[in-house]
Amino acid sequence: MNKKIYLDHAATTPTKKVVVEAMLPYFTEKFGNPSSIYEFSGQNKEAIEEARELVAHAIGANEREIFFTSGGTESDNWAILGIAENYKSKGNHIITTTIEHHAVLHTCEYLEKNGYEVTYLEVDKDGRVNPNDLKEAIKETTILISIMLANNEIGTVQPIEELGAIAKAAGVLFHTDAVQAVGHIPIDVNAMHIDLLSISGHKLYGPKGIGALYVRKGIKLRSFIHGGGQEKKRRGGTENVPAIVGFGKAIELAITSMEAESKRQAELRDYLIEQVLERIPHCRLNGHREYRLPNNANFSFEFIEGESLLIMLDMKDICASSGSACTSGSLDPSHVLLGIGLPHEIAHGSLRISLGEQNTKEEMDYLIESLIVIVARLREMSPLYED
Amino acid sequence: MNKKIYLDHAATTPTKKVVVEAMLPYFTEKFGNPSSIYEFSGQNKEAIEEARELVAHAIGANEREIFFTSGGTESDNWAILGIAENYKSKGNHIITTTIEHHAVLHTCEYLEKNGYEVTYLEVDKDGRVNPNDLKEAIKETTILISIMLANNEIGTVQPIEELGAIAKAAGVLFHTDAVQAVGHIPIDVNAMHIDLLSISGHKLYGPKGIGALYVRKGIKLRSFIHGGGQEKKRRGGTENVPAIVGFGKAIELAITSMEAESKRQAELRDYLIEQVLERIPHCRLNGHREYRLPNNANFSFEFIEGESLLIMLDMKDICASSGSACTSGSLDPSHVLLGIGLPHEIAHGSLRISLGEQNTKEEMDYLIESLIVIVARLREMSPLYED
Amino acid sequence: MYTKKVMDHFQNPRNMGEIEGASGVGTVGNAKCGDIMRIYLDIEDEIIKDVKFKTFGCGAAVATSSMATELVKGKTVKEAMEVTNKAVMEALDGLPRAKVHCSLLAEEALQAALWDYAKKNGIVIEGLVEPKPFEEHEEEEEEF
Amino acid sequence: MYTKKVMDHFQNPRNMGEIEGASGVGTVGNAKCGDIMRIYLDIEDEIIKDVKFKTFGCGAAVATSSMATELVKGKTVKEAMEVTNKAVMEALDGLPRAKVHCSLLAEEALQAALWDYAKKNGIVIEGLVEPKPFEEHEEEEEEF
Ligand SMILES: Cc1ncc(COP(=O)(O)O)c(C=O)c1O
Ligand SMILES: Cc1ncc(COP(=O)(O)O)c(C=O)c1O
Ligand code: FES
Ligand code: FES
Repeated sequence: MNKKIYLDHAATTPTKKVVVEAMLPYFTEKFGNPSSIYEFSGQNKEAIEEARELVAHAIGANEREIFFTSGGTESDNWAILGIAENYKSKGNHIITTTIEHHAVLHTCEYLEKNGYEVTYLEVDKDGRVNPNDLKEAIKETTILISIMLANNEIGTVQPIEELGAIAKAAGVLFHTDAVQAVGHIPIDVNAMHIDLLSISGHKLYGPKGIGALYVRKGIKLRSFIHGGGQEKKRRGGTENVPAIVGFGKAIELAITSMEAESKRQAELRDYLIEQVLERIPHCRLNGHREYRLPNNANFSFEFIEGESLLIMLDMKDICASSGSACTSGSLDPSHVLLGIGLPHEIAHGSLRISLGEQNTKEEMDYLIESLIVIVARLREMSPLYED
Repeated sequence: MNKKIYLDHAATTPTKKVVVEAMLPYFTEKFGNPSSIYEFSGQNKEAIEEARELVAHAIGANEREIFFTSGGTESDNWAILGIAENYKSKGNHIITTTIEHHAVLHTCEYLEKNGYEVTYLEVDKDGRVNPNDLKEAIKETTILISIMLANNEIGTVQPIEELGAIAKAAGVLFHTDAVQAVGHIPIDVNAMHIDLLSISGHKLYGPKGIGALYVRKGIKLRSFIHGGGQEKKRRGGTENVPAIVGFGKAIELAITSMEAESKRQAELRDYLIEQVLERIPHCRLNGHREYRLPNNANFSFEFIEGESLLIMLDMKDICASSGSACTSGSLDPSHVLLGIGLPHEIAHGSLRISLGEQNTKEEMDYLIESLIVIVARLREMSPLYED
Repeated sequence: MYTKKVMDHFQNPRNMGEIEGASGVGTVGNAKCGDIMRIYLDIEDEIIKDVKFKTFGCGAAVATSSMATELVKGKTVKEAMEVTNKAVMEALDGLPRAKVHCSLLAEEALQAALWDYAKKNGIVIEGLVEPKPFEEHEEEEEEF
Repeated sequence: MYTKKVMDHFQNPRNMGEIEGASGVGTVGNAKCGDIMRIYLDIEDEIIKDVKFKTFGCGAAVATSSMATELVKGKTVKEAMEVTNKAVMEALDGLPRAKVHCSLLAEEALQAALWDYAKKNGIVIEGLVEPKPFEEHEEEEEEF
């Protein structure tokens, strides 16, 4: 093997060639500001609306309910901060979980400093929320429930439909961070009783710097970024036309190939999980065995530390991660792994493998063989191993 | 003439070919998440830091003071909302002007609904702020002054250095929206006593959906979009690497050619202004004759209405605008033109021409001849003309 | 953003101009956008022999005045009363939502001209009410 | 993110392993990141004859333990006292800012091993203080 084996698709995906090609004309030729009055810009407005339909279609929404943002993080911030403010007169209580992405958690922490009360639901050892816990957590003052559809580290998929139904029955708005789920597993905002949903372009072979927030018709949501009249006055800023077009194209492709691709990836994933658990001792799979993203495998190897493992994999041209990419600079063990009850030192030795459309069985074999050698070597170095 | 004559560079600019070429590898090949640990992503982190230096260099800042955002609008929102919150204990008063971009005005209006007091300084008939007015407006409770460097509609450049000095002497933070100015006129954040400054990529031949906020070292500024640890924990969200790289490249090119290009454009602009004022009766130039962006000309034609004028120009393949692009869907006359004292019906008949690197003298001549015909024709239709 | 028909009437407005000594003249203004429209009618034996307009306004305003004048030309006063903003919009294959009020301007101008004619001649046109100074027509807009 | 020297010592760590019946053993842990380092010393006539380490930690932790053992091997106890985290970092051509604490771990482990040796042999090493349970070293970080 002499090419990079990229196994970190949960961190980001390459933008597909056809997606880039779809974007290109909007940089240099059809570059007009879609809000301008002349014909030359009219085509850009149309291109945006086409993309909006494609995004809406992917989650069973109406295109009037889709608002473009600069990415999943902005979508999460907007949904939570916006609802918190618009429904303040109804209450100040928000429910989320301990294993959300930092885009949700840090936003909730910010709200806590500003007079809101946040309940962080615990999850079980597989990372699932117990619907009864949600039911019990709802109070008179609860205005928003935000629970991610699928976790970015351990891949666990929540019983969203059930959780959504509980929210609905209680008359509480329900937001879900679906950044890791869209294009990987089927989503229908109506069947799942979702009121707000966050999506990101670069997790589904679209460009970075673009995302969307689905906002169910009728929901009050103040604009988060104030400015010109773009996005029906809900999101200021000149529209990022090339990225919107690319996002639309990418989500269309992802939805089209979803069924076959997720089946294929799930098979690779299962093979990997089976082999690793069988051939490497003192090793566990994190996340739910069944309710998990088709492309995610997350292991903990006792007695070894994650960064060393990643660097050694990197030396073998394997790109993987230990937790979420955006905190890999941090020294704290993953809050998600702690959230499912792993002790610190085991949480430290975790490895996330997230598959993509290009990955093959050969690559899995190479990964497995590499892991066996590397884990053994690191354990040899470890003062914990023979203790 | 059978090609489009694009004269709306204040709305947006085409992304330069070399800029797109610089971006391309970061979509499909070097697509890694810059926060990831493996070598493959290390190059992206470096690319971001190079771009940051280029942006810093363009305004005389240090690269540690530059934070990437999704555009000028986000930068404006962040600066104003962030400072408002971080310095709340010091006071709740903000000073701005009546002619700011909506990204600033609507943000200030939002703050007014949330317990802040905002003073909107009036401008003179040419759109300039009187430094004495600023001095007098500063109170014990003033925590921020936000005055745009150059206006997007009428092109007027403010006496920023003087205004900055007043802010500094009073110990009040000074933000400027420099979206229309960067790459067009020289800027030095230190000489001008600027504490925060907003930039946007797509106004200087870079891509849309990317911008930056300059934040002087030592200034407390909470993060506006909460999430992962990106941008030194001040701006969450996976970095938009291709756009950042393109932004860096574009700003570098803009700065390099600024002196020559602004001289060239100012000459075209002066020719246009002179011809129009001379050859079309009942016409005035809006904005300051001298302190104005080299690429901006803004006219009011009495007795005619802006949209009709733009459509007729469009039919002659000329792309121009009446006010800012992002409000061209709106029916209200420009707040900027009202701000400089134009009556409603005259504010309605305004035309903004903003030049770019590709425009030529021939195009100016074609524009002038077209204008003469169109203005005459619309006046013939107007019930106001012979009244 | 505009249909072909709108663009056609904007580029080649029919009946643009004035009628000296017209039987009825109506001028209306839209408070919302500041636009102004004036319609001149030349009526003989209850029949609209000639009609002209002048408009200070957007593309839709020009097109709707043009179309409205076309629709009433040669018609009886009674038939002219049926030329509502809806009829004008339909004849133009529609208008963008934010431009619906422009077609109201045309309806109002026409009715103001008819009112002027009726008043001058001391007659009553069925269904016609005295035009009030044109009031704001709030566009349908989502509020947050 | 790491220098070539760091990568070299990470890939080919020197002196990795254990010494049975070592003259001194020091184990330290970093509360901040949860990493653990252990250094074994074989000392004869005040000279460090042999040294080994085991590390559960990041790449920098492995590299600094490797470099620290290299730096003290064959040296006198007194000379070993000069092998500070700074010396180790310099020998590695530097570490990223967030990884400075890893080199402190190496210094601490070495001194803990020396302390163990001194205690076992009832001697006093000048400048050596009793190792406390490793405390958090706050990284330099901007606070908002
Ligand atoms: C003066 C000014 N400020 C802010 C903006 C907003 O920038 P962006 O479109 O990048 O959000 C613009 C342009 O739209 C502008 O002209
Ligand atoms: C679950 C989840 N939410 C939100 C985000 C943030 O998305 P973005 O990087 O587009 O801001 C990510 C990925 O970074 C994610 O995995
Ligand atoms: S008549 Fe006012 S906008 Fe059309
Ligand atoms: S030893 Fe803990 S991060 Fe390096």
